[in-house]
Amino acid sequence: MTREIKYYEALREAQAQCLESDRDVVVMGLGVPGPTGVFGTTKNLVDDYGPDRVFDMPSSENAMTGMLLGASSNGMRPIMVHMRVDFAVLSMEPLVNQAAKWHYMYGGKMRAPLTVRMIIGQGWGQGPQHSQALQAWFAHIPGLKVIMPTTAHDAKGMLISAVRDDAPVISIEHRWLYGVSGAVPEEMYETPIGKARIMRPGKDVTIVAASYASLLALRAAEMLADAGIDAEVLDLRTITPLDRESIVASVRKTGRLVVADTGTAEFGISAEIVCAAVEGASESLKSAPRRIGLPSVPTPTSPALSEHFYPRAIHIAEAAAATLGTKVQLTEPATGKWHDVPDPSFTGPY
Amino acid sequence: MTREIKYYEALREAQAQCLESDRDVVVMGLGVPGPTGVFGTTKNLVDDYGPDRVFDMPSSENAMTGMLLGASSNGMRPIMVHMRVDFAVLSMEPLVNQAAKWHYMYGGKMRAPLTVRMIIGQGWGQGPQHSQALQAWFAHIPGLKVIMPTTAHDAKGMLISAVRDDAPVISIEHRWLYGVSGAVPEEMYETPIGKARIMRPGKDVTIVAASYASLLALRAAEMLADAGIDAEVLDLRTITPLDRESIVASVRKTGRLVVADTGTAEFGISAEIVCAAVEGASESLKSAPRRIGLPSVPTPTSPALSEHFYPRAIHIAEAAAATLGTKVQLTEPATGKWHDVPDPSFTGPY
Amino acid sequence: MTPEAAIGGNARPEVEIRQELYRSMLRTRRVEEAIVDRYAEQEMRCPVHICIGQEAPPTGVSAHLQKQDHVYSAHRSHGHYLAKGGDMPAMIAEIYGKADGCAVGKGGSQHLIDLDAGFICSAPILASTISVGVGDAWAARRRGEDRVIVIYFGDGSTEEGAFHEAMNFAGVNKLPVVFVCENNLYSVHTLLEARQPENQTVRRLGPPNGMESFDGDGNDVEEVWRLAEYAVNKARNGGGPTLLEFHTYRWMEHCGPLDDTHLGYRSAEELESWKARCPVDNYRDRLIEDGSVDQAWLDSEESTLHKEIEAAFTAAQNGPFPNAEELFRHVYPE
Amino acid sequence: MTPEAAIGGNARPEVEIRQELYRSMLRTRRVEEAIVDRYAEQEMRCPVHICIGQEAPPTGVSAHLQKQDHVYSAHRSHGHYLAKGGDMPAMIAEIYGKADGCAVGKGGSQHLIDLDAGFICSAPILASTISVGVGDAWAARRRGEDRVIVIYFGDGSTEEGAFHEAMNFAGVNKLPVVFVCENNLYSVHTLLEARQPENQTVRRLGPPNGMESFDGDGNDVEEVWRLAEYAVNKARNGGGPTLLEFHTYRWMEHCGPLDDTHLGYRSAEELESWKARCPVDNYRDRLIEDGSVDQAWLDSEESTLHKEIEAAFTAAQNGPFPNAEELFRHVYPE
Ligand SMILES: Cc1ncc(C[n+]2csc(CCOP(=O)(O)OP(=O)(O)O)c2C)c(N)n1
Ligand SMILES: Cc1ncc(C[n+]2csc(CCOP(=O)(O)OP(=O)(O)O)c2C)c(N)n1
Ligand SMILES: [Mg+2]
Ligand SMILES: [Mg+2]
Repeated sequence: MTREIKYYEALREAQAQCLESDRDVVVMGLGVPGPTGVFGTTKNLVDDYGPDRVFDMPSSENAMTGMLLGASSNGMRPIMVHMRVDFAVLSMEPLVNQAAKWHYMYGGKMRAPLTVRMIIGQGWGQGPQHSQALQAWFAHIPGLKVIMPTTAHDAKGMLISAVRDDAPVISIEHRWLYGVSGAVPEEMYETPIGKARIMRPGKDVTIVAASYASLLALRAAEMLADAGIDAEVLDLRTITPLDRESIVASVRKTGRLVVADTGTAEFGISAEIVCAAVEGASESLKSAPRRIGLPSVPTPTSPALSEHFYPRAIHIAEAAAATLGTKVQLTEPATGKWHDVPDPSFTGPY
Repeated sequence: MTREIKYYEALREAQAQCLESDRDVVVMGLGVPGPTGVFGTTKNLVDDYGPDRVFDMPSSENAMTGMLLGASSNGMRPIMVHMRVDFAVLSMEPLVNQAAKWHYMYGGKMRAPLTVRMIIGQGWGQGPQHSQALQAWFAHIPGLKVIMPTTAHDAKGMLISAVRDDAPVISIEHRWLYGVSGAVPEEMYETPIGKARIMRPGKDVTIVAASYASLLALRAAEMLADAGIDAEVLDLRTITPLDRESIVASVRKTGRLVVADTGTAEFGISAEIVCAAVEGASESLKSAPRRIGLPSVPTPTSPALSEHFYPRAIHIAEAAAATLGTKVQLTEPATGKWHDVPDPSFTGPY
Repeated sequence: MTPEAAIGGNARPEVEIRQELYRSMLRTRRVEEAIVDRYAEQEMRCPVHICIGQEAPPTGVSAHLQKQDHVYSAHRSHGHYLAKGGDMPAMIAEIYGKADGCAVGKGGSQHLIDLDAGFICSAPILASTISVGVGDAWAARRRGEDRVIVIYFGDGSTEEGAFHEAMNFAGVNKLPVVFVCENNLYSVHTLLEARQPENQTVRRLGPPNGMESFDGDGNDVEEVWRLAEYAVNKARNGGGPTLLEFHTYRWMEHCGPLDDTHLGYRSAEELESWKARCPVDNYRDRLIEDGSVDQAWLDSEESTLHKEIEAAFTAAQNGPFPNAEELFRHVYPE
Repeated sequence: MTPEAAIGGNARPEVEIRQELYRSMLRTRRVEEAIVDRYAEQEMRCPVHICIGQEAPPTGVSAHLQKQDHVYSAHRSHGHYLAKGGDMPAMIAEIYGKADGCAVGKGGSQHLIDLDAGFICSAPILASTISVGVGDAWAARRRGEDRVIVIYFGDGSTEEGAFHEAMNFAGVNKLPVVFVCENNLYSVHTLLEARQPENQTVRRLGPPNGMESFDGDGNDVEEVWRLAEYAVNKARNGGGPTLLEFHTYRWMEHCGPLDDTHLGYRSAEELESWKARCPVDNYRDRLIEDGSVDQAWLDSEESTLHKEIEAAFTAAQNGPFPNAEELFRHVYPE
């Protein structure tokens, strides 16, 4: 019988095991050793591993990233945590100009085994500056690896892989996955970076997604199944290096593609995934691929607006049905009064 | 008889005319009032408009961007200049979290008529940290406008449009265009933001490009013409808002597409352009679109490596020929010994 | 008059000003309490950073500001907005995400604005509005407009590089800015000692950036008033920027309406000791004592305020949400 | 011994150390001159920031460093690299973009590295390596490794917010770092006055970040040597970081091999007055005068150096370029 734990617990366990097994692992970030422990993901780690290894920082996102970069090229394997990717925007210089190019520009002599966890999310009026999803930025930068695990299992395994990887890895975690449970082995294990996973096999249409969008894709697949459409859901798990083969293989099989992402669609990661299919499987494509992502609008705060801003599973299902050209009746399960919380039990703020 | 001036002179003239016609225009940046005037583009402007309006700044890219944002929402129309986009990476926070969302997040009450000129480029060992091309980042952010003029005419007209636009506009200028001459009217005029332009009409294949890549595309079209292939070159000029109609119209006409960009291809702007075609003209596409951009590698410094890093016109021509499926003989005009300078008369450093 | 002299002396404001200072603090207190009381109804669906305990700095500073003066704030902005004369019902509607909100519901509590009142903006990225306010001051000078810019921020913000960059530019250019740091000891749950050099105050950061700096009791509205008078007048008269640091304390949790001493990062005793130094109640007692106000005046203030606040909440709760089309408006200015 | 005492007194290094200081400065000078002489051949196809005139700071600092100590630099790095014992032929080959370069040609002059010598890296984004060096110091402490970290930067870098953030963290954590600012008055073509508060030195930024700071004559290698002795020893003995500022002057154009007084941003007189304070020649004269060296010694140094440099340039020019496949290596570590 496998144990079920929540996504945030899986992240915490991954960090605890990394701290336990490697003295050079440290975890740093605003609120990391604090009482709420970054939404529980670092809670009480400081009790077991001490304030030298699990520690807070000044609100200095730029230099603290550079600091850990320097630590990482001198024997450490640091994990940095940003409660919101919007704060990490201040650290683009050390991440992008430096860490990403660290190994390359010094002719292979330097390494930056740095893992940066960045939380993205939506809802409860996070608004324009607390809910961006910038995976496309990191994916565009050669030298970075970008992971977006969807399940608790992968959250643990991929974070462990990230910490052990000698490249800088950006881990993008969607808050609305934090409360989702899944089977997670207790021992330490790695989920490989760079391999997508078929979450649900199907033959009529491929839905490629990542992170919270993969959950939506699964729900969409259920709605589609009810309407007699057999969708395959490919969970990317890693954005770069992108697993083009898996995308191409699935599209070759189904001939149809929908891409779902939690970020802005325009110039976003979904565009690259469409290209991967078009470049690798154009002869198999029976209809034009479709993308589901955010419209090109800053995030509105009011729940009355964010309700129309965020796509839901039904929108993915509709897009998938449209690639088949068939008119089908899709039914969205009843939702609560509010669309701005992951589930009705949720109470703000966060 | 129209006057011919160089691209950098056109930029300078645009700024001079904006300074002349509107007291609220100012130009700020490292080296702006200095003796070399940002590669000539701001040279001597300080003599005519004074050090209050044409001025240097501390090396504080973040706060100086915020500073001009605040000035722009209080009556000014500032132009900020970065000699290299790599330095502007330090200013992502005020640009992306703030300026881009300024109008939206305050319910339309604030405006940020700020223009930020960022120079990109290649060659002469600029290397990993002095030659990035991050147009894809800006294009991904709702609320920003991104322009990449190719000709001296558009450089002037679009910069004037940018200064007069009430949205924040990022102007991305390729250094290798600076020395290229073109017909430029002496009077003040606007080239609209948001409209692509057919640089060369053709019927066999569409090459969509921007900035220096558009020049390469034109050269590629000549090589193709010699081989009997009639390529259409669509110069984007604006990245966001993207002129999807022009892309779709051209692809509808030719049925084939190559996209060329000066940035990294993966997760770059070329992916969105392919999507625009696939989403808008899939039924017309006779073969899979192809992309020409930089490989996913940091920029190497050695000329022996950068030679293989940067695509040339011949590569665009080859891709275009490949979309036709025909085997043709393409001839690249003789190049100089070095590929790391815009023309052989060039002497380093820069 | 140097501020030291002002503090050293016991120069006090006129009675009407004392009443106004008290009224303003009380108003912020009661509005915040109303948010706290109703937040659990789950109708204010955005993060709120409550400023109870920190009412004195914006009150004492705003007393010297004119309408054309501009104020910038960060995440804990309600008090700054209200003290500058920001439209209270529009703020409440904004927190409720309603169409009548000061940002049409697009911004929420973290993006308040009232241009008519000279409250320019608040934003929840640390230190981010500081340079914006500096640019406002620069534009004012350049366009010959007469205004002073006040920029509020917390102790945590001073760890951001952007803060230092903005201070330096303001100092070099002698801009008409008053930088106001509300030092409440904590950045979320982290004490100052873990983040900044020991035995130093934020005030230390003025001189290296070419400006004077002072610190004072941020729970004593008259001390704030005296320091602000000096700094605002100096800015208005071309004397350049000043950094003011006020020592104060946040009563509620960092974000949200609750008491958070159960978290353990601060003790209930510490909180109680600061509550004993309540800026509102102590000032009330002082004004009663020195005869500036009496119970009848206090009662009437409370009752006026109560009605105003009830009306604002009722209007906000009953007001319409923005329409769906509003989502796509304002991406680019028209 | 406080550094004031050290400077106040006339403590001088032993004769062998004096010789070594001179030898090191001379070596940097001659290497830079060789680059200057040959740059017009257009075979060194990358930007070069020549440090002629600024040889004393890295020389005086490195005299106190051990092999395991680590050095970080920015764009004007040749002198820092050479003074720490960086492999000279590998640097020249790197500038020529050759496979034998210290970064396999991938970095060029702006990305020097010699891990064996403890020269960790240089990079041309202002202030960017400062926090990296601080992290190195933090890692050393954490792993119980005994080393001192020296971080060089120019006066311009101190305007970057990242500099302040890094300094603050080093100060709060009392890390074993020596921050060395080479203040050459200019950032490219812009004088310090336009960028930083008037009548202040960079040295002012130590205390607010919880560390001592000193400034001294950056053209007097023995003054550098005395100040660095204090700071390096303090760092090594757990005394925490120090900020040292050295006043010096760049002779050549900001980037490239030429004289640039024709640009007008600085006068030929100003340049001449600094040339009269040449750190290399004046020290030579002093050493001759006090009998530490004689003409024969000087001649032999020059000739050894000449051969070494000629050999390095010949090797670099004749060495192979990296192959095309090298382009795709090292994106991710294997
Ligand atoms: C750039 C950035 N980093 C981190 C945060 C998360 N954050 C929000 S408020 C806060 C604490 C700020 O402390 P302080 O400035 O002292 O203000 P206070 O909350 O005490 O009023 C932090 C760290 C943020 N909003 N922005
Ligand atoms: C972030 C950033 N902004 C701007 C530049 C452009 N730049 C290169 S060197 C330089 C001057 C630096 O002056 P200083 O730090 O005093 O060093 P110096 O050149 O005088 O040795 C500038 C502005 C840069 N490299 N990085
Ligand atoms: Mg605080
Ligand atoms: Mg300098």
